[in-house]
Amino acid sequence: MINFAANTTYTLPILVHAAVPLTIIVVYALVAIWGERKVAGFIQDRLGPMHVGRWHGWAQSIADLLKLLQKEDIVPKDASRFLFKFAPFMMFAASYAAFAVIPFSSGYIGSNINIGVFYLLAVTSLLTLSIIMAAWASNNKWSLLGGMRSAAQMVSYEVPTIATVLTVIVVAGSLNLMTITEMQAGNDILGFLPNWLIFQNPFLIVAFIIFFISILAEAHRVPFDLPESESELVAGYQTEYSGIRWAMFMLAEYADMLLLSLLGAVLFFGGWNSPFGDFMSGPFWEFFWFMLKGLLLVFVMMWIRWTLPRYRVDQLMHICWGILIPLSFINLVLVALWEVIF
Amino acid sequence: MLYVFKEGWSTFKSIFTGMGVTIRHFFSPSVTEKYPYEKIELPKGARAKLHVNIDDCIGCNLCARACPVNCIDIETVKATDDVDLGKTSTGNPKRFWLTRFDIDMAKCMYCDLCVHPCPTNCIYMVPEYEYSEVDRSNLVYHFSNLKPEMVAEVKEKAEQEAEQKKRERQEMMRKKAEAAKKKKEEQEKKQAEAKKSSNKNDNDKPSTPGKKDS
Amino acid sequence: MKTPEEIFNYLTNQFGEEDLSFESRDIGQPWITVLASKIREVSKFLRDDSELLFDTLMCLSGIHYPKEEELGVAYHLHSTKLTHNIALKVRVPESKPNVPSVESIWKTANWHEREAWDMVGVVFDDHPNHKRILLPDDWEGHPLRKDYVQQEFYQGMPTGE
Amino acid sequence: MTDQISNIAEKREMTINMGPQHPSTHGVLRLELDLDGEVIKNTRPNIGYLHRCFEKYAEEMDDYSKVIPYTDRMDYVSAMNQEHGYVIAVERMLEIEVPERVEYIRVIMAEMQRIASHLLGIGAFGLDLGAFTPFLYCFIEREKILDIFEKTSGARLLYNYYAIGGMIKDVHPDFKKDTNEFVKTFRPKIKELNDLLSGNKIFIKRTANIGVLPEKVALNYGASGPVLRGSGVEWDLRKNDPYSIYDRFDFEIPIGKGEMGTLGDCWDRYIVRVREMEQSLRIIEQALEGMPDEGDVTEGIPKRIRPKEGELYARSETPRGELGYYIISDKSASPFRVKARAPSFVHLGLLPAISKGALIADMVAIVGSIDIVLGEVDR
Repeated sequence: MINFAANTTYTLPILVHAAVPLTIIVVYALVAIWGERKVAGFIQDRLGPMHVGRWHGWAQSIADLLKLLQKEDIVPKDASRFLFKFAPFMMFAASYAAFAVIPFSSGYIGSNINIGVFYLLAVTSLLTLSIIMAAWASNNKWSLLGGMRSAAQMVSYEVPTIATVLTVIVVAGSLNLMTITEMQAGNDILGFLPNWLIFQNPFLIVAFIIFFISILAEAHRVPFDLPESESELVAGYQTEYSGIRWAMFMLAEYADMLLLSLLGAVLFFGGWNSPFGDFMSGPFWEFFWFMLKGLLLVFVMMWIRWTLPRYRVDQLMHICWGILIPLSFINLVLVALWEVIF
Repeated sequence: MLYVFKEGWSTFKSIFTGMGVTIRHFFSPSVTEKYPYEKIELPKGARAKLHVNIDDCIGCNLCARACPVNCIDIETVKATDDVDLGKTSTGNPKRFWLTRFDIDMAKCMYCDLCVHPCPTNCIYMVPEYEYSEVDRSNLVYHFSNLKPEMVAEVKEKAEQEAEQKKRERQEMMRKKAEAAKKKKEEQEKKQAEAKKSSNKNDNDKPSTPGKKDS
Repeated sequence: MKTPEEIFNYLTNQFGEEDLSFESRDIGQPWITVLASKIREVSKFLRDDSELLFDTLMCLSGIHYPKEEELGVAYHLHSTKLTHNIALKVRVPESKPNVPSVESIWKTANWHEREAWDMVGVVFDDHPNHKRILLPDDWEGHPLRKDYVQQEFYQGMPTGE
Repeated sequence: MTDQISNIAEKREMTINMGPQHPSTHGVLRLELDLDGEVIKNTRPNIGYLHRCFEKYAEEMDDYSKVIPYTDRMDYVSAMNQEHGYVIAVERMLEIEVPERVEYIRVIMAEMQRIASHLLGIGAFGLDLGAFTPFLYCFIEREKILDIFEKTSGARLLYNYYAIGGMIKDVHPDFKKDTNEFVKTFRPKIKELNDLLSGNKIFIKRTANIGVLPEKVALNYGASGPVLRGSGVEWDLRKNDPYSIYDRFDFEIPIGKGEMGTLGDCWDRYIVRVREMEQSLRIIEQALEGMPDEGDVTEGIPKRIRPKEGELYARSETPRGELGYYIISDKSASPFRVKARAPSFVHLGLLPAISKGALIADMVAIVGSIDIVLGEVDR
């Protein structure tokens, strides 16, 4: 047991390590919320926020955040007070903690543990718990329905996510995200393609598609945004939340989206490796490439969100249990066979 | 199994078609009008606010009667004989002082029904839409251009004149009645005299009541 | 396709002369006045007879006749197969405004009858859910009666301006 | 809270209030749902939150023409059609003919309004199912129609443009040009809408086989308009009981065929609306061609409206179905009784019949597919 207060030699590096992902998350969330509104605006032939901060309304999410901070913190009379207040923070903590094992560049990773992927998947499962907690504590029927949907959805979709991650691990042979990234360096495939896992094995393309669909569901994005589907369940588990607690949910959700996208980038698109070999490499550029890949996936998620309607809860379950899970396991076998043969 | 693949393929196809549509829109220009900075001009007949050209109003009350929600409140006073209010631009003579012409835009339902009956086309909608108010009573627009003292004066004058006219009329009536009475008396007198004289001449002449006057 | 007169004649063959009467005014459409107690039978016949086939009830309206102190219900029927229309009317005294419900014949009548009860105060016998529809359940009076006076307060709230 | 839990556990059923403040009840509709899990056991619609005493007002007005602005406010999404129904009813009572040009303007306006209303209905339906973007694309097109309306009548939503015996004023000089241009630009947009929404597999999965309304039930419940046509009944008052000059135009009645699932499901009702927009475009094109250029539209408006004693029920086809006005006149200047038979009112009545056994998400789809406007339901 380390006494943090007394031992500054430990505390300082821990605080720094904690601060880096937090800064990234907060800055990203502010940008992404603004960005999502912009993307939605452009797709819908609108402009999106234009007013706050002059240039294309860049300060809109900061203004929103300030507004949310000032809002009254309403706790329903019959709510379970402690759980109600605690749930949003737990949700944020879950997605924040998972960032510890994300290798942002060759020079920076929060904690280079050798079971990185395992840890990440385990920690993100807490999201489900916090959503159920929020839903139950709100004492609202719509919230409850949203919470139940969310629990069913996330538990189900964890299976194909893990199965596809397993596929990658079969190829990479490691649970350490840093190692997985490092082995994707170089441009050897067909002479110019980078050594990213998605290009190494044709079945990994299928794996990526399954993975992408699953993370859409895990991050509650359209067409799988049932827990908070505003036209059915008002706002799902967030119905009774307001002010900063609601902002916490929002932050956690966007963080989760980024986390899963970054995981996808690590597993399939070579993490922080530059697509041009040694050109534009180095710790800073690595960070740039990594974030770019993650944000591109986030953009695709947004693009899908503003195009599609949403599935119904039973169809969602059918897609998961009836199609994705069998397919991902078949795919796992095929990938393994490919690895053995070639 | 084949069915699943077929379904999956058509699902993906339709999703990509949809995403193609949205990405095309992503790069097409927006249709937004940045309202407080850019304003589009409303067409001429746009119904946004009622306006009364009070100089042309003859106080006929037709608009108030046409209004389904009674948002027009008009009070008129008949002009005294010594003032000439002139004519409207359409040539109708004005006979009334408009002591009150209020339109409650909070009540107005923009139906345009008051515009059409107006004989001088003095009430109409104008394309002016930025007139929200914090206090609802500010939405009552007073179109009458008479000053309060003027209103009082006009009213007093009108009352006086009305009274005078009434008095005159009464006087006239009285005079008329008197004259009629006088005439009657005279006639009766005459008749009596005539009777007297005719009694001597002819007893059978029927007596006619004094209705024959010049 | 039948004209209202033909429909009336056809109906009189089935039902007694005393139950039905054909009426029309200066303008507009004629209608058949039906004895209140017979309306359900007549309706059922109108719907099921192969030469009439009135499969839809377009409209059901409650009417208040203040002079006669009567309430009326007007039924407008039409047939999508034979494309003819007919209007039926029932008159009942204000003191005993009971009319048999035709909900079992045309389901449209369910809400329309509730509305007629709500607005005019016609009581429909055997209606499965005889409640007010547009106004709150504890509202007083029936607004579309000509002698209606609005209650001043509803649950402590003033109802006037 | 423990009480509630044990209650739910005992009954296995939960009663939930959908509305009056709910994002997808299209206004202030309250649905009491008895749920078993997410499966709906029973639906009880509660209406009346938007009751504005239309019928009482109509009887209190001292003039038949003063009722017209109130008819606008019944179905505020298709105000032109509401006015059309009312004016033809009163014109029939007065037994007056309206000039040719007026009839053409009326038809064009009504059909444009039908497109605008269907656009809103379709867009909102997509929105209910989670597709936000088609809603705004529909709005862009709808705005163009409203611009044309605004140029002519001066208002964007509640026009009060029809008058008894004519129109309140003549159309804008640009009217023909604008409308032609709109018709031309709108056709490709329907295809785009089909790409984005109608053909989308997720959308089809959400709507096909949901809320099936068989033909017999539809007729028995008095359904009309796209809801009835979605069930495969070829019934359109513009064709079957022509009013105005609809008998002069060549157009088809699109009906549901059960292409994606069962006949009479939500998708059928939806696609009928999409195809109806195309037919409306055809009518508009023909009407623009046949419209006389000259003619005073206001000359036919009678100074004094005082029908003889009598009553009639006049119906017209609005975007939502059969709109009927039952008017009784007692020789006075104000109507003795005006009853509006609103299609949405009837359609909402059949909601319990088609929503049994559906999920909450399906309920949203069903409410969206019958396309109700609460202003018309509550009047």
